[in-house]
Amino acid sequence: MHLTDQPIDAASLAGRIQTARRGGVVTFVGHVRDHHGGRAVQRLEYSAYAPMAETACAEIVREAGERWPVSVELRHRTGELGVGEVAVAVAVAGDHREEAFEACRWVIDEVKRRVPIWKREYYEDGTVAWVDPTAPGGAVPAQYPAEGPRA
Amino acid sequence: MHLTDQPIDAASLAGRIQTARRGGVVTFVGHVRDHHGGRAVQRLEYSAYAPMAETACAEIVREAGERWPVSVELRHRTGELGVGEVAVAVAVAGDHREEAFEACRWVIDEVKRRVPIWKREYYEDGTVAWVDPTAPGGAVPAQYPAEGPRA
Amino acid sequence: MPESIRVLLFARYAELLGADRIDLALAEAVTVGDVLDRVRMLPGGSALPGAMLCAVNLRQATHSDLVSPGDEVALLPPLAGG
Amino acid sequence: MPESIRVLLFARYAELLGADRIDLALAEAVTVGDVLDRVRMLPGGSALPGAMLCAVNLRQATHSDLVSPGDEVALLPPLAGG
Repeated sequence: MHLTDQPIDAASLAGRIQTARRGGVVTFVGHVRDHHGGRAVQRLEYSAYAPMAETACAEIVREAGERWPVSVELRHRTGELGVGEVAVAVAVAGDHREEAFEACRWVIDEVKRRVPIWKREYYEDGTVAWVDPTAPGGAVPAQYPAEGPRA
Repeated sequence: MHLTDQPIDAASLAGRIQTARRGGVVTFVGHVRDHHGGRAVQRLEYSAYAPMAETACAEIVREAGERWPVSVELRHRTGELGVGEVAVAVAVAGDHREEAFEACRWVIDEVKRRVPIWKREYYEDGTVAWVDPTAPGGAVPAQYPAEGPRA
Repeated sequence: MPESIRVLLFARYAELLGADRIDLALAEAVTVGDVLDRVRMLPGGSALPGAMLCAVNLRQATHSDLVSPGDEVALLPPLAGG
Repeated sequence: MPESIRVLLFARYAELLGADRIDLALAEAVTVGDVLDRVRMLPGGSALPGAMLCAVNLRQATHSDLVSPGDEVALLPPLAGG
């Protein structure tokens, strides 16, 4: 399973794939930032179309292993997260660092492009928005406030 | 200090630079591999021109921070290492993943290019060689065997 | 045999419609675009954007793809994972 | 005032010369190339390669750079860190 509502431990993720042969390990860890579009973020909530997200993650991991001689681990968090928590982690182990860097970068790019996950941001000023990379400012106001039915 | 004769903990290295603002963390960890140039590696020994190596590492870290808006941590192990142990670790935190990936890749490339560190490999067949990326096969036989004066 | 198409709505789209699941009664195969037109006529549906990312049975689909009773159509707001 | 140049040898070069430090008596400024020529005349020195990476006082240097008594010249085998 690539989606989890539990804290992600990037170090143990890397440990799962590093072997005596695959000595170069590149890890990307995305933490919740305290700002977005000029607004102070207090916390956020990830929701997902879980079965499709799992399928998409599994395909990305498989395709990375076909494109490069690497082993890949991928985890994406769901649910409520505070600033600083790990939202996503990708660990890639290869015989050489070139392919590990390339594959790791490719995997996180594909996760953003393909995996049906959405992010609801709660700002310090009490407003709430859905993150939308295609919208001006990168977010669209949410209909319900922080204490609404989805909070 | 960037050189250490103690085990390197890549996770704690990443933790030193990740902040609420710099949420994208890319880490490269190089582990001792069990093979090189077709030979089975048993263990190896890193030696360094320590004051110059420290100076070179500090310059690389400083230059990375000038080229990209990132924070960088770098550690290189010295002394005897077994297969699987961490030889080198680079952790880079940035506001966005693009610059973290680019800077991390640049730092490890520069470490290999500039830092005066040498690697003596001990093979399963009892032979010993100095790793030499410029030599055919990537290594030059060592004058003293495994149990010689430098072992 | 099922005689409806299940429509799943996520994130902002679920908010706009006030529902995250709608079963549309349909006796025969239609296109994804036809399904979207039906959803737009529901309360809140007019606020949905003109172009939407869609999936049929967990795979991304185009508006001209056919769906049959029993299929699951998902309306996906702009992705924001990672 | 020091009247010698300290030459440091590392890794395989230290093995070839059987020493990791050599003090060369020198009364005046010479080039890095001159220092290398002196080292090559020592026992084992003829096995050193024609071109070598060098550093003077912790900075990479070319064979035409000048060194003075008190300077530290390092002969660096091909780097193998990382």
